[in-house]
Amino acid sequence: MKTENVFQITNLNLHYGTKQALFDIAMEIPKNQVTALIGPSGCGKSTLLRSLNRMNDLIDNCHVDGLVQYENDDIYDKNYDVINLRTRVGMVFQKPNPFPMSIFDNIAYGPRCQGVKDKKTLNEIVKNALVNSALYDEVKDRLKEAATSLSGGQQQRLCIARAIAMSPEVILMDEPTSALDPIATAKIEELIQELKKDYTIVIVTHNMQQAARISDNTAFFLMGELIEYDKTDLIFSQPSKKQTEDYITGRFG
Amino acid sequence: MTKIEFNKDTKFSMKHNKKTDRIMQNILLIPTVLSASFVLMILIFISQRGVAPFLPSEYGNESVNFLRFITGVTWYQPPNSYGIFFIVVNTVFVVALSSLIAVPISVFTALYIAKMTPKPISKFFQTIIELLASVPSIVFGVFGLGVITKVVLWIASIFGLQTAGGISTLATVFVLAMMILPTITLLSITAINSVNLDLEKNSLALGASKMQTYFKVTLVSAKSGIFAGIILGIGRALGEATAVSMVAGNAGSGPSFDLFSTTRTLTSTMLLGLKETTGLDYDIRFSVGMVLILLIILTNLGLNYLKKKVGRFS
Amino acid sequence: MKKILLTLSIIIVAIALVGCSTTSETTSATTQTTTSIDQTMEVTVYTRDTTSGTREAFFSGIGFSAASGDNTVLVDGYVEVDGNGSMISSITNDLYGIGYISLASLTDTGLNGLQFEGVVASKDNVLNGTYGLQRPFNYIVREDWTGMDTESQIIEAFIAYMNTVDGKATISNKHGIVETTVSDSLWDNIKSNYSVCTEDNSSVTIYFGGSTSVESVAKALSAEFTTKCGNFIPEHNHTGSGDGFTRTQGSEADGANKIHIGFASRDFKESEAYAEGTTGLICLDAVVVVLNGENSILSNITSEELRKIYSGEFTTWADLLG
Amino acid sequence: MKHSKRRRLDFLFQGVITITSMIGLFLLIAIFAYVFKQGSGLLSWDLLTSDYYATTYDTYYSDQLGDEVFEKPSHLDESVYFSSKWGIGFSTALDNEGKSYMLIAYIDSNSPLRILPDKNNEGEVVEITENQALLKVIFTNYTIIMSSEGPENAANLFDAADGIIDMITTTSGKGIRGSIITTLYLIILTLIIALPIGVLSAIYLREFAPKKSKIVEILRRLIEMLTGVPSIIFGLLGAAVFIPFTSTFTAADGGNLISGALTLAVIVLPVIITSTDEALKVIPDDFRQASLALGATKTQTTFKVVLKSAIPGILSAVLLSVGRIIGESAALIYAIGTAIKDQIILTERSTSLAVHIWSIMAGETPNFELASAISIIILAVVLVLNLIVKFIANKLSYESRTS
Repeated sequence: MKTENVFQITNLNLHYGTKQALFDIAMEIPKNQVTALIGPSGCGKSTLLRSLNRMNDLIDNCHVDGLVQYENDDIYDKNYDVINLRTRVGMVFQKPNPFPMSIFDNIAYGPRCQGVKDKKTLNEIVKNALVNSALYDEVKDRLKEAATSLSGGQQQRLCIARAIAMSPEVILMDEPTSALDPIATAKIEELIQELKKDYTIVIVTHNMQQAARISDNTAFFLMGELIEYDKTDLIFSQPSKKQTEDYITGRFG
Repeated sequence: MTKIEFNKDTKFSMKHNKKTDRIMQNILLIPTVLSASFVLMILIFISQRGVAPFLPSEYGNESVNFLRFITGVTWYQPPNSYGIFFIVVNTVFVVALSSLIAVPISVFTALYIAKMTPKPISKFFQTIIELLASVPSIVFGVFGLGVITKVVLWIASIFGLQTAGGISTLATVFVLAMMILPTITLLSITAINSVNLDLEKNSLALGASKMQTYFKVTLVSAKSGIFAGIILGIGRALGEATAVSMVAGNAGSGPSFDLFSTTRTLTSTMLLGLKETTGLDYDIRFSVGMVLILLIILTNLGLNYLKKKVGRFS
Repeated sequence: MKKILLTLSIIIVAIALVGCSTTSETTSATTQTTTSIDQTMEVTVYTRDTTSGTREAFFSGIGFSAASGDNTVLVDGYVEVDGNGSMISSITNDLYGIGYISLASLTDTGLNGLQFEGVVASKDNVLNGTYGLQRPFNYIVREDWTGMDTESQIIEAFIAYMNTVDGKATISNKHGIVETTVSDSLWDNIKSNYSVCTEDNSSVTIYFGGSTSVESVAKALSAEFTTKCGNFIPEHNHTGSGDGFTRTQGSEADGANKIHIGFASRDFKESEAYAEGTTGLICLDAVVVVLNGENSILSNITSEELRKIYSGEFTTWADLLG
Repeated sequence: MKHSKRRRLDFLFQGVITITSMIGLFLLIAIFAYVFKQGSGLLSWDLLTSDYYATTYDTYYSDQLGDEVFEKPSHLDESVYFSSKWGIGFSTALDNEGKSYMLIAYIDSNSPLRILPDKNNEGEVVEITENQALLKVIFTNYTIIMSSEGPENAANLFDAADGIIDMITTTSGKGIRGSIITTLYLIILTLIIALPIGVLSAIYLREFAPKKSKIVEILRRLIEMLTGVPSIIFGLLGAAVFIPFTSTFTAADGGNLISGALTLAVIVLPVIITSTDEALKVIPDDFRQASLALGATKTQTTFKVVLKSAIPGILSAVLLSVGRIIGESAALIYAIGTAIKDQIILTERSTSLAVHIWSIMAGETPNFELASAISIIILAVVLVLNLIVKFIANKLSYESRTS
């Protein structure tokens, strides 16, 4: 079966000021699969993730060379609409970061920013997002309460719901479980498995077991270079590169 | 799992999105430029009014001789012998004396609050100082006129000296010292708190006593920050108006260094005898204001230069 | 630690108590002192500012007219105060001070008011001309009333009121020296001549200004006259006799500080060229030389002594007492 | 030996420092003690709600007087002189400036003087009550009694008279209602002007300004310089710019509340900008990123998420500004003037509470009691505001530490 790619990255070089953070990255991200980016701290995996929805724009002296195509469009083209890109490529961050508003308003935030005002539609969107993020039963009676009153795991699922509410095509996850306890982590992982039916997911993780458990493809980064990228089971069972083997067997990192 | 799609592009086209941000950026530039323009406005409009008294085109033969203005040692209304030299000298004298009183007290207080007392007491004292900092000038004025002048009167009577009801240089100095004390103290506390604790520990380990450490290590390391506080305090003292003019008196000539005689500062000159009039006696206050601004700028430059020299080891 | 805390709080309380007691002690210090006067002390000379009518009356009264408009001829270290009230409070606080105030404000001040050339400052002595330091309280109104019809009518009525039995009673109540004659009428008998007073003037503001010495008289008059004349709003801003002219007919007549009626506690000067029929006499007043209430070293003073004090020939109290 | 000397020296220093550090506390207590001692006697609801200028009543009595003889009530002491014919008693009282005047110390409930016709408004009546001052009475026998002639004379003349042509009484006055209203007006106007400008400037500088722009750096510096300008200089700005400005565009003629509010707005601007900026600074970047990642524009992010989180900071700014406005005196003396008013009109002069103090202290005989009473109010408000700000700041720093 031929897989369709949502992202096509070619010759991507990224500098923070004079410091180069990514070297000649080339990879494709297949649709409706979970792609995990692994590697030691500072290897550039988060940087790569953020260059997929151009969150790196926010960093002052970040400079990008090369080509990142989303559905065949160069997202770094100067006429490319970033805002639109971000509505289609959602993101979940390392630390749960619900806005200081109610649960409902948090989820409705994105659609509202897009000009959705109709109460009924919003209700529907919020409910659907909560159901899809497996949070609905827990919060359905307290939608008006502050989002910060939720537990850490719930907050993270809320952030996922918030991303889902935009009905994106891709969801980028930057170590979404690193701030959570094992039970909450398990719930999120379960959720990711559910979500991949409808969404393409790119996840940065520190936790190799997690990558092994949930991802279809895994990319291993070291010092800003893409060392190896393949089906997850292949990476973990018979890595082709020595560094990859060293890393996943825990010899460094 | 259902996916609810909504149209993301109808209302907010790509151009629109970029435009809103750029428009907003430009809109927000307006209040910012406005906020920043007030300093320039002050300089321009006050100079404009302040120069008028010297122009024969404005005041004909009543116009003030500029040279006399800056060198003069009398300040009388008519005949307009407005001379600001002695007022500047008196102002500097009064401010210098008040900082001489306020600085040691402030630094000691800061040391006490930051180092020498347990947390609850230190918090309590810091709050007290903060409250003192927020007491409005006019209240200091009432207190100054009601109490400080009487204290000065009492001091004068001890030494058998004369004073015009306590309204005097000394009263002005006391009131100013009271007013700048909290400013200097609060900044000194910050400065002392930011001194690396390791330095103190090292000093103690070398056998220095706590007091020696505080004076030789802590204060020395914090001197740059303390100096910043002093600069701020002196700035405040120079510009303080209401309370000062209530206790300064209205000396018509000078300079006078007699603590128990009346004095005249730049700010008291601007407020005293203000009769809500237009005309020369009103406009000349703008000239005094110009001199005050100049004095504050010069003092700041001078003190900052000094601060750089003092702080070159830290 | 507890001991330190305890000591601390005791110190604080002690300081606070001492502080409070000194506060209360010192506030009444001036009234408690029974200090005898040390004659080697200098005389602190107080004067009003040069726009003051009291100053004019004082210096011309003692034959030192050069000083009425010029501070440079005065003794070094004189203190200039900018109102009758501040003169009173200054002398009240200064055991060795000498100054001059309006007789109208002497009562209740506790100051030692001196005889001048052996004559007591009193109503009778002023009216019969024996008291030398006297001066007139005058009013001056605008010449140009363009666009101020109601205001001009109210002022006209106000001036008439000042000459009624009612008005004169008020003036003399505020220690203005005024002679009532049989020809004076009651306001009630003449008020029909002033139809403006039957209207509602509560939206009209009448601006009063000029001499601070006349202020208390003017305020008393306006306060009761407003109820008799349609409740106009009297606004007083008294800044000195000079401004009485300047703000009605002089340079500020049309400026932001314009007034409808001004007062002067002296005769108008030649430089104050007023239009005919715009001024008049309200009452007379005496200027009294005052010392601190505790200072009873003198009860009489002569114009020569005053000249010498104000010019700096006498500097100490011993000089003055000879 | 040397050691013990050092210890003694240490102890001495410790003592000196401890004692000097009490000075701040001592001063605060002394200020409070003084203003309370002087002013608390005057502080009353009446002071806050009554006019500064006394209201004057002008009445007469032309009816036939009845034969009733009134008894002097036993609770009145000898200082009250009583007219048994009219049922009214007078005494001498001192006003706030220490001047004596004649007080209506007692009026019988059946006294013919209780309700009198208003002389100048037909059909209306004036109620004569205790605590009014008697200014002047002209009796039908043409005798006149003035307030300075003493209560004994007054009682005698009343007893001798059969009717009254003219009687003028006044309420006590010296209330500060007008100045309280002015202060409130100034607070509201100033905040309306300064708050949007300040908050938007802070937003621009922290969220929108291009980084490393020279011009932005200059703007920032200029705004910082505003903090160091003494308030009297702002007063000059008000007199030189805002008074002419308001005179051109409004009915104002000279200093007025709007020119005052504009001046105050410039004064509190740096307070608002700094405080808002501080609040924006501590908002975690997470919020901004999360919002942007959801496809919100920067504008939406700023106004929907960032600003919301900055509200406590802005609130502190508002409270600090209110404190500053209430305490400000020097600038307002120039920008509005010092005329105490009862009728507050935006385009005219009047005094805030602080300038009210200045007016009564610098103008005529200083009135320490009233000045202290107003000082108590100002101090109370300012100190409470500052404590609230401190509380908010503590809470914020606590929250940012725990989250």
